[in-house]
Amino acid sequence: MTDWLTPDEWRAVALSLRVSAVAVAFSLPIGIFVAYALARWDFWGKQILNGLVHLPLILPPVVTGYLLLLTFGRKGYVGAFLDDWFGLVFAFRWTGAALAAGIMAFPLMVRAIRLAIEAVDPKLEQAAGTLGASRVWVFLTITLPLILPGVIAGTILAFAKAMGEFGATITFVSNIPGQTQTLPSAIYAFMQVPGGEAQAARLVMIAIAIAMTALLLSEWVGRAVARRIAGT
Amino acid sequence: MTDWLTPDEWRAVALSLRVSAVAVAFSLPIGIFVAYALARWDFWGKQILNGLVHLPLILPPVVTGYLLLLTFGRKGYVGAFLDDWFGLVFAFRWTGAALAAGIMAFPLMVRAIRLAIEAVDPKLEQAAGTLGASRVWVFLTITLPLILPGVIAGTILAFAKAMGEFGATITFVSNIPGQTQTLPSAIYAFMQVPGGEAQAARLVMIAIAIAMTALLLSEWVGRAVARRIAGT
Amino acid sequence: AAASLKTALDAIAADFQKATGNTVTISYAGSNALAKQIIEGAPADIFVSAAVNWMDEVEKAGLVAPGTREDLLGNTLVLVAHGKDAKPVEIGSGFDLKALLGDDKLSMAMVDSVPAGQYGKASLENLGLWPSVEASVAQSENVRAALALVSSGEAPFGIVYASDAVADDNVSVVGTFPDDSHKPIIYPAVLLTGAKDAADKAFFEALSADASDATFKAEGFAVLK
Amino acid sequence: MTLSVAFRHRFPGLALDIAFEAPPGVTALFGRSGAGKTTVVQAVAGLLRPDSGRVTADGSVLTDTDARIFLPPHLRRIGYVFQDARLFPHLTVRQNLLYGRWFAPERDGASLDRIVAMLDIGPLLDRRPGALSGGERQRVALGRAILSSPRLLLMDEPLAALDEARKAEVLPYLERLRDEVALPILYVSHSMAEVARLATTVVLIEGGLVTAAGPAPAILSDPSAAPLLGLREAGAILTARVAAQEEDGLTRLESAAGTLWLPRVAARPGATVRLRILAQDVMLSTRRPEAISALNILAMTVTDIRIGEGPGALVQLRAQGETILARITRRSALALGLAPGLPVYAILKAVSVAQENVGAGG
Amino acid sequence: MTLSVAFRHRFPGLALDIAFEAPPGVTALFGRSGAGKTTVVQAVAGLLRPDSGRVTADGSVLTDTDARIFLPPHLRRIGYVFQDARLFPHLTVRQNLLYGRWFAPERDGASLDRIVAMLDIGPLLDRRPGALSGGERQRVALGRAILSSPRLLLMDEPLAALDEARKAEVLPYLERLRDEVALPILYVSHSMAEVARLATTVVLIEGGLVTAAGPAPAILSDPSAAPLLGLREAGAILTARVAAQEEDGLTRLESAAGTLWLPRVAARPGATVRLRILAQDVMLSTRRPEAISALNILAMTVTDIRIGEGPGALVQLRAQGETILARITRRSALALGLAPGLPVYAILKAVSVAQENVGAGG
Ligand SMILES: Nc1ncnc2c1ncn2[C@@H]1O[C@H](COP(=O)(O)OP(=O)(O)OP(=O)(O)O)[C@@H](O)[C@H]1O
Ligand SMILES: Nc1ncnc2c1ncn2[C@@H]1O[C@H](COP(=O)(O)OP(=O)(O)OP(=O)(O)O)[C@@H](O)[C@H]1O
Ligand SMILES: [Mg+2]
Ligand SMILES: [Mg+2]
Repeated sequence: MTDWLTPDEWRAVALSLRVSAVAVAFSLPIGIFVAYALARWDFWGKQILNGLVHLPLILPPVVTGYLLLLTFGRKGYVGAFLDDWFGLVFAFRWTGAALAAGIMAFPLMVRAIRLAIEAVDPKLEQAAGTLGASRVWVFLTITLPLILPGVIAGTILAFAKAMGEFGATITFVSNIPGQTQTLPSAIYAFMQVPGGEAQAARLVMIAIAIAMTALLLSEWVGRAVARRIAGT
Repeated sequence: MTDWLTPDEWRAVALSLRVSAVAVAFSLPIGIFVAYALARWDFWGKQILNGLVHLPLILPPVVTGYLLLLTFGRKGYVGAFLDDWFGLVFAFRWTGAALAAGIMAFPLMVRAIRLAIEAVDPKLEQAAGTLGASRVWVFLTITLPLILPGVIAGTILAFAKAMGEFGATITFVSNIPGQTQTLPSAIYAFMQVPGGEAQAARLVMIAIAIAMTALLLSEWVGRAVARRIAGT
Repeated sequence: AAASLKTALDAIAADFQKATGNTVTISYAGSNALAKQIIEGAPADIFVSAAVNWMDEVEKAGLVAPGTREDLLGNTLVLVAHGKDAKPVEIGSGFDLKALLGDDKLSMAMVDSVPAGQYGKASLENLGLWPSVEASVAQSENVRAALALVSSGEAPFGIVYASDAVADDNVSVVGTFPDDSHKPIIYPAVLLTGAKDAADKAFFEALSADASDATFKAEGFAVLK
Repeated sequence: MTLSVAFRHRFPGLALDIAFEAPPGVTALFGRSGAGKTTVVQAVAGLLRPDSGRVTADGSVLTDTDARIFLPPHLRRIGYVFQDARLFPHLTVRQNLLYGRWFAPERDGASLDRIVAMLDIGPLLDRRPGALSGGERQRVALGRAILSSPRLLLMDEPLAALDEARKAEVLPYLERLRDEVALPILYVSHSMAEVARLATTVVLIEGGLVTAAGPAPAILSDPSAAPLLGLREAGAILTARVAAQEEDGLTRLESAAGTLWLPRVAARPGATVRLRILAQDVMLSTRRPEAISALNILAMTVTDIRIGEGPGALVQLRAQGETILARITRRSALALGLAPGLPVYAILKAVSVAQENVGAGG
Repeated sequence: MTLSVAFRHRFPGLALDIAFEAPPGVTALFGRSGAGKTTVVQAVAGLLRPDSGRVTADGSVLTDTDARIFLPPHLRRIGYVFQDARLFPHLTVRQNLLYGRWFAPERDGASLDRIVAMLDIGPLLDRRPGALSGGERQRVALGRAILSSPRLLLMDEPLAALDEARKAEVLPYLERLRDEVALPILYVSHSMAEVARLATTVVLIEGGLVTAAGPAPAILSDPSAAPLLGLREAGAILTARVAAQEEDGLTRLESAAGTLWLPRVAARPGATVRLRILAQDVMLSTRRPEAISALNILAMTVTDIRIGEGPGALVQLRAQGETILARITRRSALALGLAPGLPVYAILKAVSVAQENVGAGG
């Protein structure tokens, strides 16, 4: 098994997994919050926020990567600030790859969760309110469990997207084997040389296998959750 | 207004709009069907279909583009077949760009619609059945109107994605001005030459403006629909 | 044609159009994508590649009109630094690139797949610098992205084509890699077998015309003939 | 149309084994909460696929698990008024009402205007279900099912959310459906008054099993069924002919047991009506009472006395083949020396027979 | 606790202008479908923000549109049994029941076991709401609200989906909540029997307006309110003391109007109970009747006769300050020569006073 992948390739696989997992884990709470805000609140700038969330979908990934570079790079405003105050560096680190993947996957995650929130019957939330639950508790005990299928869908979409993300990642943190070389970067590299297709195909298979496993898992969990809610 | 874009650029804008619109229009019925099948039916190979739908998300776009080239290119099996029997050519045509955009946007569309279908109360569909509506009629008169917010969300996600799609498109149908040069391809071309950033930025602005307009429109329609369903 | 030729080719095509009335349609993309498309039956008449190996692929597929392959352009590899007026350095075997970099990255195009990266790696190997900097190399999707890293200050130094470095105000060329440290950088051009039109031939010839030479040179390319 | 239902189904916590025949008319399913009434109705509608069993309507098979036949709901032409209205939220009340019309083979069913007037939902027609009160929703659901021109109507507690006045308006309409349109109805209700008034057949369900089934008069006047039905609701059904509408607002009725005066019964002279006489509304006397406000005094004979556990006694009386029940205290039964064969006078107040307990004869 | 409600709200189709005070005890909201009962309850719960108005409980302001005060629902500590149960689908029945517990300040409210036993939902505890019948769902909703230890309970037709037997079990419990826990209750119901049994105060709502409000005995025995309440439901409330439980299952009660025997009343000798005597269950005689099964014969005096449009007459009787109503036919009233001041005998069957019409005194 270890034979047919070079150590660098194994490292790319491991890194892709780590980057995607971290990207999803960090963006999930933010995604739920933003989705809730977009679904339920009315506030100034709501459509601006909505547009911002969708931006990574609209822009060519390279542009997103370039903008990330300008903002979160060490010379960028936000990047410099984070570095100075928290010692948090994104440039040329796997953290940067996770940031890029997270941002690219964000619109997909938010939309799925938002749809789920919009489908929750506010009457149930009202009922919880009359039983003494504050807004936060209502969210945690009623809304969140009821939107779990949507959260799972959003998570798997985001994970798949993160696993496949390439354009923004390579533009932002480039491609340093073992540090920022994700599976898609490795695949891309092979596609660039004549006759590299076969090599690329091996890596593509691995990417597919990982993503399919995650997908099946999510379907399975999603079904279990849905069955619980349906009550039988 | 016409001054600050070259005719080729205007053509890219128009083409992008056309490609995205056609991609969304054609994939919408298929997307609804696939989403319904995944949400409601149990059949052999369901998880394979599910995986296939997600594939474009997982793979680097370049790989998807290359696979499209191999399959739908004039020498590809499907491409040759379609050309011989229906005179339908995708390779290096705007139709191919639409195909690529549609396929790349497909997972987003399907997931949004599927979430909406899963949220429809089957009890309402049962009620329609007892009133004499066959499955198809139930779908058209009950399910479809109730999932409209999800369909709108899926459509806008797909449209945004189609507007931003680049990697698969340029790999599949290349970047021929007036024929396959979409806005993202044009942006890419500018990004590739020294000093092209300002030019690219102009085009990025246009892409953002178009997508934001579509987004606002969709929010507005979605709200109107949701208000109708809430019944007040 | 390779995307890096856009500015120059657009100008030449515009002149050609003005002169002959024939419209030229140019598709700019990565050489690899273009080559694959041509092999898969793209309706192209002329192919200008940024990489020799992809042109070889097309030729192997028998799609090049016999006798039309010529090395159209050349380029030089330069070391760029962030900032308008960075100190020039002497690039040779004694050049301590690693010390110059410190903990920072050297920005290059992908060293195993993208031509600019391949040439750069070869140069560094020939100069004996590769082992010391290998771990510090940040590889980008293409030369432009590599340049962007230097331009934004993310990486202090980068290795790019001279043609890319000309227009960027945020970088300065601090050294040129000796031509003999890597295989010659060549942009081959061919007339493809699909080209039947006389206009195709005319434009192919226009590419190597004197008028075009100036345009290419202005963009930092070397004209080979 | 005769509906024949026989099936078994197993839920965690309840095993159903149901078998009954529903002849034309109204068949009432009566039973406690959780007994399995809704489950039966769902099996008939085709919304539940029973573990095993057969459901046929006039011989045509709707469900037959042995033969692997399961007619889908939309081909059964069975109207269903759900316990939870299940209105379509995206359609207006009018669209909800007319929904079934699109699919009904003929268009000569009840007219929209008539149903709307009867259910008093005219002002709601352009609203959506989200803006309706609980009772309004249930009324629209009722109208929607009726307007789909079904050949069988299933009603799961359709009147539970309605006030008495509304009930009083809707019940005669259901009677007309039963009698004029000859629409068979399967009716689930907790209200014995509704059941007694409408039902031609009664099916008692307890814990998933049918404990009694048969013609309504027989089941309802069977003293042994009384505990099941609830003592308060014990009573008998008397058939009478309308003799005359008298000018002080009373109606004179002739029954085999004697003459009765009741507050205005909405039927033409000559028509036959069913009167439900609650056992607890009947007083007994061994002497003909005088100077009393009760108008209806029937001479009858005691045929049966059941003394229960409590302080009460259920006395069955007969006269000319008609049966009524009287519920009195054990103390009174002893004091009056009641025994089978004893002639007694049954005293019944005219106003005791509530309007809802007078139904069109069927 | 005294609840004071006064607000205006405008729906397309209905303008509400509501004002009433609910003193401690049970306040019944009675009115036709669509009258605005649920809207009132929602305004009290804080689920509806009225266009203008004030809602206060014991002086503490819950809503005051002028002062821009609107206490959110979860701080009101008001239990709400919804017309549509609204159980949480993802929680088991047990988790639903205990949901309010997490947020209740003290834990000494009704115990889970007691509520579960009373509502007979023990076997359902581990199921989810999706697998419950309509009545089961409503029972769980009732339990959930009670277990949240509210300081005020809102009930929107909580018993409509329950059968008589269940109702008979739940009603005494609600009485105990009212009397022992002193939990004030706002109660919406279509059933006059429930209202008369439980309510200390009655508020009649018609078309968004309060048409009558006051102590239950006064409202329910006011002949002019009878048409509003439904003629069948007209009646009066008699207060009596339990004198003895006799060995044949009857209970002897002493009221100011005389001695009454009723089937076993569940109260200790000496306790005070409220009896609801339906006007239609009372017979009148000018002579003391003999050899009759009715045990309760009260000597009273006619104080008022109302002759309605129909064939009936409503006769108000008094004895020692207690009032009862009798509904007889106009024909009988004339035949007996009834007029104010005439002494008559009111005849009442022991079994006519249904169990549900006997409530703990309050
Ligand atoms: N999907 C299900 N899974 C498990 N048990 C169920 C399911 N549906 C119903 N039951 C149980 O089956 C029994 C019968 O349910 P059903 O709905 O037929 O009762 P019902 O007679 O209509 O009662 P009600 O008068 O309260 O509506 C109930 O105890 C209920 O809990
Ligand atoms: N959101 C709303 N928008 C418009 N009208 C409404 C809305 N909610 C209720 N109504 C109307 O207000 C009136 C009162 O409704 P409410 O629910 O208070 O009635 P109710 O007395 O509880 O009736 P029921 O006994 O049928 O439940 C009804 O006519 C109803 O149609
Ligand atoms: Mg039921
Ligand atoms: Mg209501």
